[in-house]
Amino acid sequence: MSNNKLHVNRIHLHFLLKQMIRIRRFEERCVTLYNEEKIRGFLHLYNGEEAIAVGVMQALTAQDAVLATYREHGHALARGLSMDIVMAEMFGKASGCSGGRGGSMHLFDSSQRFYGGSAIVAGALPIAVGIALADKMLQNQAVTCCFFGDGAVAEGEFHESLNLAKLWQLPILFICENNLYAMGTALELEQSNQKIHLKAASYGLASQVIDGMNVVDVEAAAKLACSAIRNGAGPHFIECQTYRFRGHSMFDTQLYRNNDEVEQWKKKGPLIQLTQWLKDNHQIESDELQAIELAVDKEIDAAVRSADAAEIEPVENLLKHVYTEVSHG
Amino acid sequence: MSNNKLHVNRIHLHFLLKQMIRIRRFEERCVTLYNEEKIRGFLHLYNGEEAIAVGVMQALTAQDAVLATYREHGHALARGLSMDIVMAEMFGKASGCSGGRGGSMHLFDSSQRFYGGSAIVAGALPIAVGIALADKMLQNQAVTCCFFGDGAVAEGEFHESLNLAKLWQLPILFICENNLYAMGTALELEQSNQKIHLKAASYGLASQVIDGMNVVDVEAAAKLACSAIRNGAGPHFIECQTYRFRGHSMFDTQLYRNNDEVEQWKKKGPLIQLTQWLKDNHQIESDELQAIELAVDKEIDAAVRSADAAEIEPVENLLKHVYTEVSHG
Amino acid sequence: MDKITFREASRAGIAEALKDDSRVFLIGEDVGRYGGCYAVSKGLLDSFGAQRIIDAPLAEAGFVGAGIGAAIGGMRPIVEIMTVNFSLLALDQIINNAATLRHMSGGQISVPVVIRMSCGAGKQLAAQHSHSFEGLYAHIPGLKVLYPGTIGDARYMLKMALDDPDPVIIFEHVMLYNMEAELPEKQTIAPMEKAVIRRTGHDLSIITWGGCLYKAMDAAEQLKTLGIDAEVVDLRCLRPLDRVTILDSVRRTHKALIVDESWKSGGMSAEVSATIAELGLWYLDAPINRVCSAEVPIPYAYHLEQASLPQVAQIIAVAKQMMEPFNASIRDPL
Amino acid sequence: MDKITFREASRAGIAEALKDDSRVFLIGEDVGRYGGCYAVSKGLLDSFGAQRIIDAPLAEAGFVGAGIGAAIGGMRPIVEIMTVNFSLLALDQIINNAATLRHMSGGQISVPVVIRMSCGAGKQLAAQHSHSFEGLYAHIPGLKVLYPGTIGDARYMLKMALDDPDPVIIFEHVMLYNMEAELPEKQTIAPMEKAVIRRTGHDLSIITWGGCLYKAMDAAEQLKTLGIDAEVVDLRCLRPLDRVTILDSVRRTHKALIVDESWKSGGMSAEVSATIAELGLWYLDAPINRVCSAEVPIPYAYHLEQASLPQVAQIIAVAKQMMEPFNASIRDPL
Ligand SMILES: Cc1ncc(C[n+]2csc(CCOP(=O)(O)OP(=O)(O)O)c2C)c(N)n1
Ligand SMILES: Cc1ncc(C[n+]2csc(CCOP(=O)(O)OP(=O)(O)O)c2C)c(N)n1
Ligand SMILES: [Mg+2]
Ligand SMILES: [Mg+2]
Repeated sequence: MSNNKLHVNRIHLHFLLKQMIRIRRFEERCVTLYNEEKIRGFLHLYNGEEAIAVGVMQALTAQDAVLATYREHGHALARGLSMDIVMAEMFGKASGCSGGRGGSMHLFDSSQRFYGGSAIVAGALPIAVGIALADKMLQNQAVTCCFFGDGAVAEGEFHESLNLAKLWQLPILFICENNLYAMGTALELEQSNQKIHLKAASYGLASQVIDGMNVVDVEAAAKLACSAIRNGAGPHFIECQTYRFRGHSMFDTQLYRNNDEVEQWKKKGPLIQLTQWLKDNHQIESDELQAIELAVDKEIDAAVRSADAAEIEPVENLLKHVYTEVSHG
Repeated sequence: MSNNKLHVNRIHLHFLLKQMIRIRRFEERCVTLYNEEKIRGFLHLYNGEEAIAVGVMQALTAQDAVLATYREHGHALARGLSMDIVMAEMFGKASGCSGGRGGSMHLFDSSQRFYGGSAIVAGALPIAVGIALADKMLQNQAVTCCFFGDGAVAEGEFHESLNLAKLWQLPILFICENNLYAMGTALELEQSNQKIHLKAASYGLASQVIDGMNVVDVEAAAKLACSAIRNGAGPHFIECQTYRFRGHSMFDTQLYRNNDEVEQWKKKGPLIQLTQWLKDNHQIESDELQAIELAVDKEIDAAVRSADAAEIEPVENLLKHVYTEVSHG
Repeated sequence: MDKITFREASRAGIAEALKDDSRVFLIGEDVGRYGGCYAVSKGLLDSFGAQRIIDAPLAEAGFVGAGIGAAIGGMRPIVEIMTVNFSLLALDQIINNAATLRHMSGGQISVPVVIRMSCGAGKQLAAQHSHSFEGLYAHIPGLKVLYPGTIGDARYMLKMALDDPDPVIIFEHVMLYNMEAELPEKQTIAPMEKAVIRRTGHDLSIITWGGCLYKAMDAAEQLKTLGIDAEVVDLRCLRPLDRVTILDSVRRTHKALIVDESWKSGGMSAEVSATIAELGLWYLDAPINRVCSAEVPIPYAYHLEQASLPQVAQIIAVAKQMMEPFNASIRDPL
Repeated sequence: MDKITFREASRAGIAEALKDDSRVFLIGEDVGRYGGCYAVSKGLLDSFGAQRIIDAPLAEAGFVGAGIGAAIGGMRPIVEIMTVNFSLLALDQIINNAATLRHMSGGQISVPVVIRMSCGAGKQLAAQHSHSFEGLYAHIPGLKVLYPGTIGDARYMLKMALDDPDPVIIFEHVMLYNMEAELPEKQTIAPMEKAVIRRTGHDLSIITWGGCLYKAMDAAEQLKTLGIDAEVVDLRCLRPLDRVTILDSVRRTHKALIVDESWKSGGMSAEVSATIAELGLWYLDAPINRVCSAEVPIPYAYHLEQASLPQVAQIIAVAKQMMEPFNASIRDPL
């Protein structure tokens, strides 16, 4: 499967597969729940891109910080947020990971240093720079990992953040999920230079492009980058080439791409790729795969049930959390 | 003097020298006038950088558009705005090129397609992109030339503009006046990668770095770039290496650099360089030089006199030019 | 006559402008191939081609500034910022350039750009996607600010904006796009800078605009059944503000209730109130009231989101209160 | 006791914070080697070193966002935006991130960042360098907005802001930096969210803050000689707004005159007026008046700039008018 093999073993590969299946099936259930109007707002799904969040998270420790976009269910789950609190959040319930105030685009869990969930394209990058700056100043041995899309690269905030990160030699891992489209706008209409990793290199960052459909490659690249960062090598940039299998959000008629293209990419999908390799190499039995799928479905069912049953935040608390409740002065 | 010689002749070189002397002496007079409180607000002088505006303007036609920064007296004069209207503007008079409303940082002359005079660092770049876009759409054979400093390169608006310019293959000439400082912040504290022209190249722009102290080099590079642009080659980028001989503005104690550095650069100054070459090659007589200086001083004196005598805008007109005076609807 | 939606009305206005004037083009994120984030521009790429319907990269300062520059250069750009939330990234260009260039240049430079943006809450999009910033824009000299709240205005205000030589901002509330009504005749549409009384009444003036207009109309309808005859003033244009129409209405009704989807503190509602307190104080028989959004970043959960926004029931409740003789009395400061 | 300038007071506040708390650092354009655009931070680099006095590149969204992130990460950054004019480039970070993260995360994330910026007009810096946007910031739930107008507040409010767990914006008017006065004792300084009556009076309340405070005090002094006893209320904190103190003053004086350097339409003055019209209408013996900047991008020429800004003479003239019995009558709408 990969030249860049780590000490991957059967158990770890099964774990990676399970993580990706968790995300894929979670997203599929979200579609149903959206159609049932249990989930509302904008809903952006991660189908096809699972290998990135799952692979990268393997390189991170509990001390590290993670920031993502509005397409962040996968990152939240891979980071370790329970399905229960993520699902409850999307149901708008008080037990949701953001108290029902954030929804699909704003999942948070500060206990896991999971800092969202940002719906302004490129808007989390400067924040990531700041978190890394704080960790550096406080001499925390932490990496800040920031995920964003190819579209974000055109934003001024991207430019400013990369410059600052390198200038200050901060411990950041930038992960660009290049899925070739920003909503309906293809990469070649977004970027005068479509080689995103080269653009990052122009700031002096260590930068590379990898197959974002191959979870082992992603894990390997992220681990190398993180260990360099931990050794003081400054920010790293990884462009992960990937594709989203579904529309941008639930409101996308996908006029801008043809089905052939989608089908071609689906064949290279991260779940298919890993499953096939495991099967070809006799590293997984059908019943093992079924067991994984069953466990995942149970987990999702339980999350849906608990979200359904959860309480909503009392309306009296509408103004809560705008400011910290303290007295001072 | 330069390997990049054009068909330069004596008359043209005298003309270039005179233009640079006009700017230098104009700026020196501004210092006096500022101290006399005839000129107010922020005053940013162009001493040391004259070769850039003068050299580049030689490549432009009346159809071309020009945008500059708050350090734009030189550009205005080199573009052809009369000293009278520029000086009157800085005196805050109604006859000023912006009706007294703009001041030193906001010189305009739409009859010369001189679109200011912008006091937000990098703020004129998107506008330049738009003017070039309009010219392209209207099939005007015009180049838009946009001047800005090394500090502007760190701004998001720089990044967005370069990408758009190349993506849309627009007729723009970007001139970066790299004088090594953004106010008191040295280039190495501004840019993780200090090779600005390489950064521009990362967007796919044709890009080069030149000696901004050598007016003939500047003219040559600008002419080549403009002819390429006029032939449809898309945006070009020229980084001109230069130095400002005075403080950032009139409020600068210059704690951030030492005098040695300033003196070193002064020796490479554009006026000294060209004058010396002309003398060494017997291309200028002392009386010719004197005649130029005399003419320039006369021009400046006249401008000061006329600005002094000019009327101020009646206060009743305070609200004029906020909106166009038309009736519609 | 057939009904059309607000979305279709907006689209027809854009199409007409593109047809009538070769200097007009539409630029914005996903206006072309995707068909527009809220489908307003759907189909226009097919009709007008990629030269005139331009998909911009994610670079709000860049392409909005480019629109401003193109206007200076002689074109008549319609710039679409996907939503007002992202317009913060372009605010420097809009305020420091579009709004000032004419003045700073002593009248030499015209910036005939039109910038459209969707805005408002109600779709559970949470704090970063639900802003109402029209008050912020209406604060800026050099800009004009329109906010159509009817099908007729959605259809015809764009043309007026394009005919204006100065920069015009147009807001379109996301909850209005599916609203349907018959399209009125063009001649019946008031000039863009005039407020319009959408419903006459003599008991109180409900002053509103854009996304809250239909709520005010609903409330007025229900108030009628309670014997309260509310007048509804639709501002339509927030800068310049048609103070005459506001004052004229309050002079007749003696009571002013302002309905505004932005946060109460320092929103557009404050300026309407201040106008009356300054120029029409003696008309008043009751304190001016404002029904606005709660002072909270808009939450995702449906019940919280709805609780944070102005609602018909609230308008009715406050209006009723205002009609009670002594209720004009002092309440506790918030 | 010796006098110190507003600039020195600000600097002393910053120095104290740096000394007392190792989590505090100052970041902004030219705060270090250059000594600060308005020399506020001059000398601090020498005392505290480049790790704590950080010269940022020209990247307002970037370094302001970085300050927000560093606050989330456990530091106590003081971010200096050179002037409010450039803060438009960072507004997305301030509004969409700093102001919302606590709420969007259901209370999990604190953003204890302090953002200082100079602001205001009077130095002939023209349209792009003379803004007063405090009203805009005061509109945003999740932010607190301070605007010191005295030496004491310049000296001590920063500490209160840093002690606050939420994002605080501090404005410093460029014309105040050279103002001199004796430094009051720390204990005499009111809590940051309280308005302070700087001068008591019973004829009318002049409500103002920041850059206009000394103008209001001047005017009150002169009005005294005309037999008019004006009270001057210094708001100090524009969000949350101390409505109680405003209303309390107007209840006693029955007249409210608001002085604000931002443009009149939709500025902070509007909210103050609306507060009174809503909650204190029956206190009023005259229409609420506002003396604000003219609705024009601030011009360069001295006489035009001065004509565009609120002036002492204007405050006096309007105050006098307000004291005349029937002048409370209706004037022409603007
Ligand atoms: C500043 C900003 N502009 C526009 C949008 C609307 N928008 C949301 S996602 C998106 C596309 C982003 O594409 P990309 O960065 O490639 O991420 P992807 O959705 O492909 O994962 C756009 C235009 C936004 N949320 N923020
Ligand atoms: C957006 C913005 N930020 C900050 C400033 C304040 N400022 C004015 S000029 C300047 C330095 C710009 O340096 P550079 O681009 O290198 O141009 P130079 O002055 O050297 O010609 C700064 C920080 C500004 N005008 N605009
Ligand atoms: Mg993408
Ligand atoms: Mg420079």
